[in-house]
Amino acid sequence: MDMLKKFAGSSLFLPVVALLVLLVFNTIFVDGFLSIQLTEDGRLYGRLVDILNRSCSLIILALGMTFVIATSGIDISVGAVVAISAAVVCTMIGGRGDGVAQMPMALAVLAAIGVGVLCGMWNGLLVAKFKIQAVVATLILMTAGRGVAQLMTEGQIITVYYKPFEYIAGFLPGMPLPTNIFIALAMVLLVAVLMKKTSIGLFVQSVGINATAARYAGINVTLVIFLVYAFSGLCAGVSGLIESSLIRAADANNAGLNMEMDAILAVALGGTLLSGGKFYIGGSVIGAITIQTLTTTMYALGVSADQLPVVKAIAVVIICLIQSKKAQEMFDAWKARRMSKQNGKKTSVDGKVAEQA
Amino acid sequence: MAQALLEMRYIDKVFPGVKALSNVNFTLHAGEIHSLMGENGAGKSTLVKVLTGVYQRDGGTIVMNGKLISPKTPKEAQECGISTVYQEVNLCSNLTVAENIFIGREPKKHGFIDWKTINQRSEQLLAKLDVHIDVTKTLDNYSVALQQMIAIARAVDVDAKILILDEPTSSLNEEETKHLFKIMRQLQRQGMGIVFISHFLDQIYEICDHVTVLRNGELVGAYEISKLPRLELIAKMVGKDLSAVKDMDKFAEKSTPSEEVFLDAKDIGAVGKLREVDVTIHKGEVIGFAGLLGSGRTETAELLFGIEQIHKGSIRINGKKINLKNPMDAMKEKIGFCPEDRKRSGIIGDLSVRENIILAMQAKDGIMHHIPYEEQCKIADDCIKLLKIKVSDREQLVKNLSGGNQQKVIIARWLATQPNLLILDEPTRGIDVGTKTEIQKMAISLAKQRGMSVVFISSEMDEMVRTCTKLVVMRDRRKVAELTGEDISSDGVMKAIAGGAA
Amino acid sequence: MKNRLNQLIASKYFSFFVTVLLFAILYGAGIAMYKGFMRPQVFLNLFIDNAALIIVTVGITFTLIIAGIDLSVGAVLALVCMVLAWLLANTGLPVGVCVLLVMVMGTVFGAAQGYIISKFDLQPFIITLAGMFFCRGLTAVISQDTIQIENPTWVALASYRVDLGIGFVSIGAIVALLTIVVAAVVLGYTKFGRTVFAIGGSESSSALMGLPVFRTKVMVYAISGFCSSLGGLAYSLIMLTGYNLHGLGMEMDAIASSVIGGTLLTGGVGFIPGALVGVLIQGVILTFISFQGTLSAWWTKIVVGALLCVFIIMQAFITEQKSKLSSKSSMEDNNDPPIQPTPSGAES
Amino acid sequence: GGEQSASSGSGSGSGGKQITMGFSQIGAESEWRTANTESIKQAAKDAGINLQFSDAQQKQENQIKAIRSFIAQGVDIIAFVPIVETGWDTVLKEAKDAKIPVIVVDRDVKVSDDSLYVAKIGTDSVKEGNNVFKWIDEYMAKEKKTPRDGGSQYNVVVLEGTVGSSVAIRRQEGFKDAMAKSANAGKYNLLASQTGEFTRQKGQEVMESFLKSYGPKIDILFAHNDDMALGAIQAIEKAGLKPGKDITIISIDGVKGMFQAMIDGKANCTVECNPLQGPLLMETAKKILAGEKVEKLVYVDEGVFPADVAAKTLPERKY
Ligand SMILES: Nc1ncnc2c1ncn2[C@@H]1O[C@H](COP(=O)(O)OP(=O)(O)OP(=O)(O)O)[C@@H](O)[C@H]1O
Ligand SMILES: Nc1ncnc2c1ncn2[C@@H]1O[C@H](COP(=O)(O)OP(=O)(O)OP(=O)(O)O)[C@@H](O)[C@H]1O
Ligand SMILES: [Mg+2]
Ligand SMILES: [Mg+2]
Repeated sequence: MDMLKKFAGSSLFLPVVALLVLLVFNTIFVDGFLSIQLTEDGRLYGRLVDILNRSCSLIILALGMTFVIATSGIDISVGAVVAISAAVVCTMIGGRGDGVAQMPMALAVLAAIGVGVLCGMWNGLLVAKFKIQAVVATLILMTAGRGVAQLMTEGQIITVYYKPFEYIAGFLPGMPLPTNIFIALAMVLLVAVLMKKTSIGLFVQSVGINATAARYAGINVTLVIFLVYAFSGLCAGVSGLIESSLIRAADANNAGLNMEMDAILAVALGGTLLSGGKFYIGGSVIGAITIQTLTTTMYALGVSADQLPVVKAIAVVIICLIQSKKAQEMFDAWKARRMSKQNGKKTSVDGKVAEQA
Repeated sequence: MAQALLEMRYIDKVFPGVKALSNVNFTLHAGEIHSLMGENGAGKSTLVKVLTGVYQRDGGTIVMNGKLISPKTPKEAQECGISTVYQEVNLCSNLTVAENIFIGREPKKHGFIDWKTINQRSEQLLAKLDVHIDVTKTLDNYSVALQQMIAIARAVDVDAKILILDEPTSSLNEEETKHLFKIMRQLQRQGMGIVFISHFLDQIYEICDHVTVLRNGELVGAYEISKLPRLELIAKMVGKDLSAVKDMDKFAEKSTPSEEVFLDAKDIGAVGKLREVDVTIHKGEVIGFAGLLGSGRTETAELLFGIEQIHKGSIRINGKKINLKNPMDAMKEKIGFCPEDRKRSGIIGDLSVRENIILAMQAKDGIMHHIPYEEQCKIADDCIKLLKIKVSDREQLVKNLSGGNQQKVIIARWLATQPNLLILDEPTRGIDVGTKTEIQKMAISLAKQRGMSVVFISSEMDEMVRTCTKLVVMRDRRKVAELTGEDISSDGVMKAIAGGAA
Repeated sequence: MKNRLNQLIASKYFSFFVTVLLFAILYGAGIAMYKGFMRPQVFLNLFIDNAALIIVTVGITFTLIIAGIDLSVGAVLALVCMVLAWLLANTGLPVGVCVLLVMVMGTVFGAAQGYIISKFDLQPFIITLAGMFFCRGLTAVISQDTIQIENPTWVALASYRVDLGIGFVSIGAIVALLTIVVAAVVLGYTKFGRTVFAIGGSESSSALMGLPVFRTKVMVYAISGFCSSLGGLAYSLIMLTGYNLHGLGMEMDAIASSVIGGTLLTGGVGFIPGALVGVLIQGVILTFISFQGTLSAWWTKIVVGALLCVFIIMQAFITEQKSKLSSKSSMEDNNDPPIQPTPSGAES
Repeated sequence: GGEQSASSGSGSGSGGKQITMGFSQIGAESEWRTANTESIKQAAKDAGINLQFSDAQQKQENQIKAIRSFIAQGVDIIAFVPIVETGWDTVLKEAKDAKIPVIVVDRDVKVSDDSLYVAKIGTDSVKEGNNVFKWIDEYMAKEKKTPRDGGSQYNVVVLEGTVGSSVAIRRQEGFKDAMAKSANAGKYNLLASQTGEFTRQKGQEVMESFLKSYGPKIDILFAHNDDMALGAIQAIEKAGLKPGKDITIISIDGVKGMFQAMIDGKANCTVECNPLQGPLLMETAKKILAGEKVEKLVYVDEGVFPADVAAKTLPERKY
């Protein structure tokens, strides 16, 4: 009971409730939504696994985005960076039909992540050092990034036939869940440990709430902002690996398309204010899963992809309203008013007593 | 007695974890200047904000001119005829000075805003307060003090029945205060009711007719000022008996600085900020920077803390030449700095008291050397106890503390880093009498007991004279004199400033 | 001379001048490099092609000034195009009525967003993002296919050309320029406009100063909705169709234009003519590329990004220099401090 | 550089005046499109035509801007791949007023007045859809496949292209038409049809959802393009089924990747949609400018490539 109360007061409560509502809805309206089977080769198979599998790259992006937003910035280039990272790994491994890798996969993977970090550092440089507004600074890479990815793939979709490449977002032999779920988990845990064992959280929040005061307290604001964007780039790099492994190809045009918006949405649904300051990693993760669940639901219900946004919009507004403090206050006030109407007489008597005293 | 202009009865206001006001009564008559007194966090600002609809009260009634009113927003309060200057300057820094004075009630010509009139009238209005500045520049070009004056200009120009001034004089100098008082008296004669909040007893006794004292959100009583001796007023505010209060003012001996030099700044200057200053700070010394507003005291302090970089001159610490590129460099040399503008460069509003206190310490330790939670709590609790910070618990958000308590949190932040040199820029601004003496005593005892050097910047000559062993007098962004020992007196400082002017 | 320069630097229109200057440089480079770039029609085409974007940018600038944002503009524009096309195709209503209907629809939608944002204190980014999803989806619900407008009045309006002697412009372009003028006047010379800036400077201070914050915020989003629908009409005059994918990503173009023109996303600062130049700069970059004529798809993206980058960094650099210069000059001015009350003590 | 500009007067070409063609491409959204672009660029070079290429980044707006800019530059002829069918009246009228002939490439336009363009070169999407069904019908009969759910009908799922795009509409139309007209119409049941937006990601995601909903029932997958089919194949494998065997897979385009999949036995057929339209375009352009009469509608050649010819054909494929 006590635990429950504690949970109800925690920042995770509302995002979790929103997700649960969605899951309950699915269980009712989508046949076999909860069913999970074990296939012959020991893999779990079912819609829930799909949702987790597909939300991984979004979760990872949302991790990076959370820090960026906490410093009251924003990174709209992540989608393009995903495309670049995907292009790097696929061109390096190569699209040879005989399934042989052109370069060692480990090298390709490292290069892809490295390029992601570089992109992040570039954004960080513009925002932290040149003091360019975050939207504009990251707009540059958002515009040019996809072009860079296409340049690398020369406009082709490079399909990788090298078997181990599939493992990144597929099943390692004998594993019940796809690898990317473990990757996402590892990243989340890493961040959780960093939050617990270092003062990153305190520094990032201070910078986001009041950068001037943070500087006066000795925090290297420029460095914090720079690192935050670099980390966001790293996350985008990892996401790019997963996205490309999912389709075993680099599709420079569509990899990570519009993912920046989803990542921002995930962060916001998780309870972090876009104006910066307090942030909630757990909330962002749940927000990302919520978004993917919503998408999967729509596919399952056969809602056409271009009409899907209507439902998404309504869901988002409802989730926001549930989470809004102001709306809660108004609801409480309304309840109080109804209560007082019911025992209206009593209050007015009290009022009179007060007047006379 | 004639009907009261304003009557607030049984006002209650509860914040999560704090009962900010309980059953407070307040009566204001037309043509009266009425003071609200109380320690930091007593609930003065809250009472004002309840009246002007910023906060919704949890109980009680407000009667104005015999009519029940219940303003839900500041706008409604204004429409009722209540004009307010809030404690923290609440203007828009992106608008010009003139616009800040006239926004919401702009004069028009042919249906469009008449900028010429606005600028002219603003200049006239400010001239009455003896402020002569370029009103077409944006507000952020001016210091807190000037912003305060601008806010006052706006409030007095509004055609209102009640004028509320919440600590308007906290950053004003004597001259400016005089101008303000002149205007207040004028308005009083016109039959306006004025609520005046201040921690300066002199000012209260000079201008007010009545005083209402609050303590811990409760009403202590309302008194006629002429019948209430100072010490009694203080006793009522702090809730102790008279004898205890008398002890409070007994001042400690000044510190005796050692011969050892901690910091030696030679001819330092920065383009656009400071012309030329040199200071020597000894260990265990309380040194004051005196001067008028805008004389460059803050800038000097900022150069010593590495916020701005020097373009000429040199700084030596413990004999070693040091290049201060950022605050961290200064912190490594064990320097701490409480900035004067606490809202902008002091507090991190959305963080808790605990986090605000350990922030500098953590920054110094580095990101990887996380101070364990338990230790953080201990440090925070110690500081809260030491400085008597009034909080509901250490996890309360700093932005919800009263102004004075926010100031204490920032001092605590730097004390926690155990500096060798602590720079306090206007640390007593907006602080109640009791606490003010506590802070002065603290500065002295830090110097005496821990051998710490303290730079004390304040616009109140008295407290500088009382606490400092050396005064650096500045004018026009350069040092004009240095006073020690017997020379330290209000007169001495004034002469030094005037001498510099001649 | 030096004084003049200082004055210019200190002026609040400085960043606008910088933007205009950079635009001129870009245009000059075009003229130097490509024959035909000099034709006046190339310049006028900037207005014809970008009429809708100009109008939408004006609307979004209002929301940016109050430190908000409106991501729904592109989608509202698409919805307006679609509804207009649908109404013209499926009802016998006269053009005027249809136009009025869609304008009201867009404005009301904007106001509704503003109401939700202000009333429940929600983040404008999220609510307008939801608004964007909503309108896009709704457009698809009306028709997944394009609907062509065949109404003769509308078609005639679309092909009407206003001859300026040196070339021609479309009706949309003229409406766009009018919008710019009206918006600039509203922001500069009306109570409402100034309140918008005040809210951007500090919402809480504005409330404490007794300004109508709630009403103004709702109105700002309504204006953004209004501009999106007006932009939709201009767009419809160019496209003569309703289509789900019209104006895709336009919100980003509009935000970028506005910011390049000197608007701060942190609110409180914005300049309508600057926003216009912001649009023109993006337009001229595209013209550049189409005159260049050999870039492949990806190089186009990279070059647009690179030009944007050069531009933005240059702007940042110049603004930085400005703040340095102005602080220096203020020190020089202060040789004789403007006010120096004689301290009372000195007289005695 | 002077060579980029319309060098109408300078006459640098071999046969007197060099032709300048303004060409507006949609973007580079797929390999197919890239091949299309390459073909046109190459053909222009071969034909000695100066090509002003402009990429619209998937926006009709940008295409209209480009065409307007071509007019301002004074090119000799304009060709463009219309991203959507409608909305071209105004700008094409401007071209006509400037007396610049226009060729529509690859996709259709709907305009009020057919004289706004001189010729259309392209592929016949309806026919492609037709061919898809015809091949399925033959194949099912030939292989004597039985419905997997044991019923009497083959269950078909369709991955559609981008909603509202003329290609997607026509291919679906051609497919359904052929089915309705066929004598065997009763044997097929259209189980589900959803858009995969012509991309691998979406194709895969939607197929996953199909499999969860109708897993054991699906017999045939028709994807509006190869990329979606390639995405779907992976989803099918993940579900433990054998693509190409358990589920018969056919799609349109004929990109190399699809041939590879057929060689691996994971797909069954691809109906070609020929992107190599450059030579025909240049030829037509020259004729028009020389004042010759040309056909209003010209289609490029297209074939059907089942799995058994895949290995032989792959080396010849250009895209
Ligand atoms: N928004 C808020 N939320 C929670 N607590 C608050 C809030 N505002 C004020 N308080 C609390 O209410 C009490 C009274 O604060 P108030 O600002 O009225 O003090 P004050 O008398 O004006 O003090 P000072 O002289 O320092 O300005 C304090 O304990 C403060 O922490
Ligand atoms: N009375 C005044 N008239 C015009 N400008 C002023 C006035 N007072 C201050 N300023 C200007 O405001 C700016 C900051 O003022 P502020 O009082 O903070 O300066 P300061 O040097 O930090 O002062 P202090 O010595 O009081 O700490 C300075 O640039 C100064 O020129
Ligand atoms: Mg107060
Ligand atoms: Mg100062």
